[in-house]
Amino acid sequence: MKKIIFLILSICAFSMLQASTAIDTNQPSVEKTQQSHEVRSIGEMFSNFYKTTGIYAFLNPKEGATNALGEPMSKFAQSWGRLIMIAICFLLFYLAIAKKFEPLLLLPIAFGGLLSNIPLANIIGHEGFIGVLYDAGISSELFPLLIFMGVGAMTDFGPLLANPRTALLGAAAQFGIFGSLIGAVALSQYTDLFNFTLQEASAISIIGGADGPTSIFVASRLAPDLMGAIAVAAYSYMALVPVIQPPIMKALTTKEERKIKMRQLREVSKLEKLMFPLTVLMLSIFILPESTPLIGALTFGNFLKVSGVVDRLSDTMQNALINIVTIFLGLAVGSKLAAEKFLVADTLGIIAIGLVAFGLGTAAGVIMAKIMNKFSKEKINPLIGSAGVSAVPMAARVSNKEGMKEDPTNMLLMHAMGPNVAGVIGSAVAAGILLSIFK
Amino acid sequence: MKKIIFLILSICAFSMLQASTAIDTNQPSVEKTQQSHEVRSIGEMFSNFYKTTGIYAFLNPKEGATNALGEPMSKFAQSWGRLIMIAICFLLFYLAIAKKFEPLLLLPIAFGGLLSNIPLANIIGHEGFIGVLYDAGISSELFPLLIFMGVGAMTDFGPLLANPRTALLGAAAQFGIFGSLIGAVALSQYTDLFNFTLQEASAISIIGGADGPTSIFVASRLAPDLMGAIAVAAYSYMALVPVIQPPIMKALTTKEERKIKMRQLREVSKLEKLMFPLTVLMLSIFILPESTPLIGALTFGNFLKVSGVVDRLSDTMQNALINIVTIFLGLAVGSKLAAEKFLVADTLGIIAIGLVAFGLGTAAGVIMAKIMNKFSKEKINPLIGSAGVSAVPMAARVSNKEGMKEDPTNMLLMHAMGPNVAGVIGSAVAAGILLSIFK
Amino acid sequence: MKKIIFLILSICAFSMLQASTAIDTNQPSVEKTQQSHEVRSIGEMFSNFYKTTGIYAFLNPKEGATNALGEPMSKFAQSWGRLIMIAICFLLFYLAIAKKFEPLLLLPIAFGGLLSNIPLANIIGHEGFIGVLYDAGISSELFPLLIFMGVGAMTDFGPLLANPRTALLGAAAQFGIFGSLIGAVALSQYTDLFNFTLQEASAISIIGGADGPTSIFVASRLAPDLMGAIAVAAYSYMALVPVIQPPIMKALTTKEERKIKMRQLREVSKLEKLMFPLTVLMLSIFILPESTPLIGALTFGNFLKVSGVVDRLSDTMQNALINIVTIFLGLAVGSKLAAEKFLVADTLGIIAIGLVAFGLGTAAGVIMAKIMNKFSKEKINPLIGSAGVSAVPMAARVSNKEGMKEDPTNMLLMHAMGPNVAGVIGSAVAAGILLSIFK
Amino acid sequence: MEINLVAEGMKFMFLGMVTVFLFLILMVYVLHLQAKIINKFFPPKEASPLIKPSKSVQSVQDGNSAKVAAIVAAIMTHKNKIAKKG
Amino acid sequence: MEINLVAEGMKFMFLGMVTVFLFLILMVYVLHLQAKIINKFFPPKEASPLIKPSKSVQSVQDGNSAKVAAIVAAIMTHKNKIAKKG
Amino acid sequence: MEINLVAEGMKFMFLGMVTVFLFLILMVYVLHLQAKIINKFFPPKEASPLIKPSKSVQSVQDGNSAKVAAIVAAIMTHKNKIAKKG
Ligand code: NA
Ligand code: NA
Ligand code: NA
Repeated sequence: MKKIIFLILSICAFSMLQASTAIDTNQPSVEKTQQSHEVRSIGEMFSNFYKTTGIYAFLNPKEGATNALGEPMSKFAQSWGRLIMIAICFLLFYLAIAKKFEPLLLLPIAFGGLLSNIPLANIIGHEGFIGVLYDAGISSELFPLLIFMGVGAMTDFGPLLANPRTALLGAAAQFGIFGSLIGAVALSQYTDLFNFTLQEASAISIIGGADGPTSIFVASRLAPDLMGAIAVAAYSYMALVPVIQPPIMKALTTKEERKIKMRQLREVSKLEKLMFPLTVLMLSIFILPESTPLIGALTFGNFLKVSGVVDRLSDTMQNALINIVTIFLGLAVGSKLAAEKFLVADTLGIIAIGLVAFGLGTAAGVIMAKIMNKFSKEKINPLIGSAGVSAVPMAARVSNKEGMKEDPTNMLLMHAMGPNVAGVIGSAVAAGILLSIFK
Repeated sequence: MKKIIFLILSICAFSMLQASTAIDTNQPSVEKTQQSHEVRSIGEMFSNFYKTTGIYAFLNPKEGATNALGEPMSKFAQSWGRLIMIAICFLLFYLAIAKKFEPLLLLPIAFGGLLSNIPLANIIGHEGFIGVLYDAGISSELFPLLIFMGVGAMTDFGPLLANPRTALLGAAAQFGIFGSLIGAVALSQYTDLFNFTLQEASAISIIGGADGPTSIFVASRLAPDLMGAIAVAAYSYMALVPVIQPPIMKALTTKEERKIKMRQLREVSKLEKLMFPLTVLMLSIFILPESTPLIGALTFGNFLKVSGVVDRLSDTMQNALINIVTIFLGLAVGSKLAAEKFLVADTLGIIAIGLVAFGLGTAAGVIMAKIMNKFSKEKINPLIGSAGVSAVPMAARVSNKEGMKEDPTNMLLMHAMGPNVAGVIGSAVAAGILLSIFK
Repeated sequence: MKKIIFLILSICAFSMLQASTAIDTNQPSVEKTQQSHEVRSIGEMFSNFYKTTGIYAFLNPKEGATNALGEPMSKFAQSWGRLIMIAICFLLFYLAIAKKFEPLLLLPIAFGGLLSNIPLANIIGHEGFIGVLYDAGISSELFPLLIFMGVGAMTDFGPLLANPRTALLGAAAQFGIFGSLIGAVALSQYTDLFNFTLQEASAISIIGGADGPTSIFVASRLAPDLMGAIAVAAYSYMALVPVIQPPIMKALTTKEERKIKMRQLREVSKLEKLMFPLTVLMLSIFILPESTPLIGALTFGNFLKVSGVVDRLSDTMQNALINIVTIFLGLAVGSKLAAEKFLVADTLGIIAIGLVAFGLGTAAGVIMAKIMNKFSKEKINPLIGSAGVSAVPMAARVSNKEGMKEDPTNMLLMHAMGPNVAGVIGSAVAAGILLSIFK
Repeated sequence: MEINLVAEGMKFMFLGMVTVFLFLILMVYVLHLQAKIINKFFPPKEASPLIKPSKSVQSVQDGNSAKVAAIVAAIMTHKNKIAKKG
Repeated sequence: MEINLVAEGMKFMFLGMVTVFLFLILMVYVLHLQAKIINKFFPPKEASPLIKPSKSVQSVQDGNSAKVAAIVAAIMTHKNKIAKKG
Repeated sequence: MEINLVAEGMKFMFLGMVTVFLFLILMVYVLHLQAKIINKFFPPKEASPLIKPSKSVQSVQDGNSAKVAAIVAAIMTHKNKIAKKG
């Protein structure tokens, strides 16, 4: 056996030698020249090497330097800025791992942020691997939509179909978006610190939709430079839903209201579930084409799932595809955590507005439920109103938990899933409106 | 714990403020200006909003408008055309779900078609997400080839190796391709309604190969504008095999012929299966390099599978990879269901020619089996001739079913798999020939 | 039911006819002209067809022809060269399947090589499917980094954490890289056959790192034309580790040394494992940003795994994602096995240098262990030194096997995993240094 | 000329909330109508089971109670995959 | 000058069918030859089992009869995956 | 002027080996320090098990001995996936 291999290898060797001769004689040979390489002494080499270290780069920021994308970087951003951002990424790791803050997206985003603050490595440049992912999936809006497909394939709209009027709670909660839009423009107009354009304010306000992919989608169109802060704020507050919502919910409801029991949900037929994504998509087409990339992706995923005939596609959407895209999207969004993008006063404004947005949305959902109870015999427990902000399924779980605090036999979970998934649609509609305004 | 978080957040806030100051003073600041935004009254805003709705777009088609790719659209295509296409997509949903017409591809294609007929949303433009998928995978021919890899990894060529001469049935069935090519050019020459070029006629005729990815591959090279109709026709007829083939099979065979029992297939050694993809590829290289992208992809998938040493790659090809690509390919091909592409007389011609092609291929396979029986002692049941059209494995199942109708003990399934997989190779060869002609 | 379908189809047909009329009258019609097609007699067609066969292309090489990328090809490369390369690819298949030489990468690479040597098919051109994969994932360095992510997600750094000083063995083994760099430049300087630039010599020397993705990453930056030979050599020698290493290990150690038993590894806490990837990444950032794409990808994968909160992402990285990328990377690297790239004298040099590199690295690791034993009370079995070359986990298995030959109760496997994984980091550092020199 | 941003924002809010509500109210009515039509013309054939708790909802309730179910589901999923490979 | 499309089509058909048949006939002969060579020089070592019904063929026959087999296969597949991760 | 390639190569080697060793020695010290800090301030809470053989290491040892474990792992993995889908 070994002999055979040896024989074959010898033949290969011989042919290659012959080949190289053949090439030498026959081919328009390209004379290889030593590429530019300056001869240096050992000492110079070490000192040159030192200049390519991260330590040197942190200690010696340069005036007029640019980042890997050719954008100007202040000396502060090159030195302390990057170090602060690395610390912030570590904080996000801590929150994602120890506090379970939406780790599926915060971990990749924060790691992408870490990699994006490395001096000299050009990872976010158009040639760097995160830059390549950004260009492939964020500029083109592909990644957030693929995530939305997966979300659609994972979502059961049954509870909404069983009790459609809870969709109004999901509508009311979008006040979080538009209320914070007012907040953002007010900050711009009445303070000197912030100076958001209307486009930027709109992108920021979508945080109130409590829907990560929607936020990223809108930010990529209206305010790409703010995307890092918007994404981090959106996912952080989604994770903070169990902290932010309960006090607001309690403040706005009475003990009696929180004890309201709701009628058990009716059965929903397979055909109703099958028609649902098509119905929603048709409404979007007729009323708000601008929202159809988002709603189209969501309903596509859901339609494949409920069709029941393409389980292998639906299964891949919910697993391999959404996981791969989550990794890529996270890293790519993380590139907007580069110091020169993130460490600006705007970020503080975004974080503050985001908090307000969640509060407003929660309150609006609860109040809407109370209003509906005024006009209807069949009472709604206003605790499920807060689930209208989306943040599926945390917000619905919060409603359930608060309800059980008052009456441990009162399972609100399925009832809260209705406004919860309606909130996803509502946010996509709101996004479509804002996009259509700036069209 | 909360204190620590608060402390950290305060430090972040402080740094950011400092950072923003630093930036203000140190950095070549880019003055942000309010982006162009025209101030409008509430009334104007609503009326402007109305103009961005789908209803408005359907009701008010514009002369000289273009689609998202900059191609001209007639007023009809902008209004009724889109609505008709949406209805056709619903029809395809119905066929895919209720009638199980190849749902794996028809569902994504039809949903892609639905999304491609939305006014104003630009989903099929080079910036839209379906346009991005199209540019990434169809223009570059990547997606159909990846599907073919997965098909290769799923296919067992054992039955063909056990009885190679059944490959001739797969050859004969390609008459479906070339016969319908004649049909297409005849329609062009003798009617005024159709005006296919030779390239277009060739792309259409590949429908007769009963092989979706091959059809898409050839259409992407020779007639991209007809791809939507070609893909829909190819997959629809593949699904209709159990309806189209039996009458033809019965008409061309006698009761005795349909009862012929075939000798049990011999064992095929692992080594034969291992050499098979390489043998086929080498033949393609020597005879028909133009077919090697298709045959290369098919044999690559099969080679990984039969090698037995890279099961994890073969497994991924058969599952995650082919599923992801199927979703993307479906959506991208669906973009050719846009009204301005699909609602043309050509589509009717394509659908008619496709039906003829399937019939011709089926008949040619059956007749070939009868001819071979004239010259050979070992008889072939002519019912397996129809399986030569490919459409793996439906066509082989049809052969089996028809055989069992005459004699319930006669299992033709494995025998029919031979011509069935040979038909896949035959179609790829035919595709290579047509591509080489127009090279 | 059938009636309904018929009805619907009739309506469709009618609308399309109407549509086509509408288009004829309303739309700026683009007159379709028969695309250029020269009418030929049957005889001419066959002779023309013969000119598109592979046989013709092999028999009739043309002066001044170019490959699919527009690079000049000698007549030898067009004819015998391609046939020899096809034979070499078959040899690689044999080694991968019968001899289990790293089949996961060698099979796709060799198949890619086979497809890349097909005349006329243009598969490696910018329009061909392998060319598309190359442009998407190798030029952009994305694929090797994604592989590295998966490797990180699969690797357990526990043994290294339990006994960190074994990392020094992984450092010493990098002498394989730099020693063979000297070899490569010496060949250039003192022979007329080889003429490597310093960049090329550096890219070649990385073979000594025994790490496929790192080799490909560096080659893609410093010497893309040599990538085929470098990748094949790297993976082949990685597979040959059980053949190359044992004689060197025996020659450099005494029977007593080979019998040294090492203390059982201490427990490593989850927190240590969690901090490890971050620590390594921070060191890279401060000392060697140029290595951070590689180290960043590796530690990202490992961090997701050890975080324990994103198992679905880590699982996808280790399976679907790495498998898909392996297939794509293999095919794309295979495109550098085109005759005009591979059949040059350089390839022989690369293969020879690669062998030397593995030997040097192995020896350096073993010798380092003996040196450390001189200065430390706790003895290291020098057999684990050879594992410092990386080639995870084969090199560690070889250490284990050789140890058990002397003393069947002496399990060195876990001890050898320490230098083994340190070798991966060491190679990435060495790669970073070489890249920083040529920056 | 300076734009009054807050005034613009108020207009956006008005337009936005009106449209969101219109959209979802319309959806509610269409869904009601659709449910009626479906239950009238395509009533579920079998004695329909209660709303099948879907996967996503299962995960909402912490799925500790039902290990056996999960095991069966795992195997079934696999069986499906294998059966569908052809 | 007008091209006679049908005439061209006939030529294409002739060229095409001849080549398809040539290709597949050649394949048949090569496969026969290959089978002979392999069975002469590399005969299967063990008593070879019947043609193993591959996955794709399994799916052709509706796989209802063999749930147990599927369960075992599911578990085995998984075991493989896990074993191969290293 | 001709570059003395070998001399350049020697310099590369010197710079390279020094840096590789510096990097990994530094890593060793940092890991030692880190281990000390972690074991002092965050000692493992439960009676910690032996180093859990991870998947990759499992595959290093040929995993024949542990079919049952693999089956359980397979089912657990699945259960995880399902539980996490929400
Ligand atoms: Na929302
Ligand atoms: Na066919
Ligand atoms: Na190494």
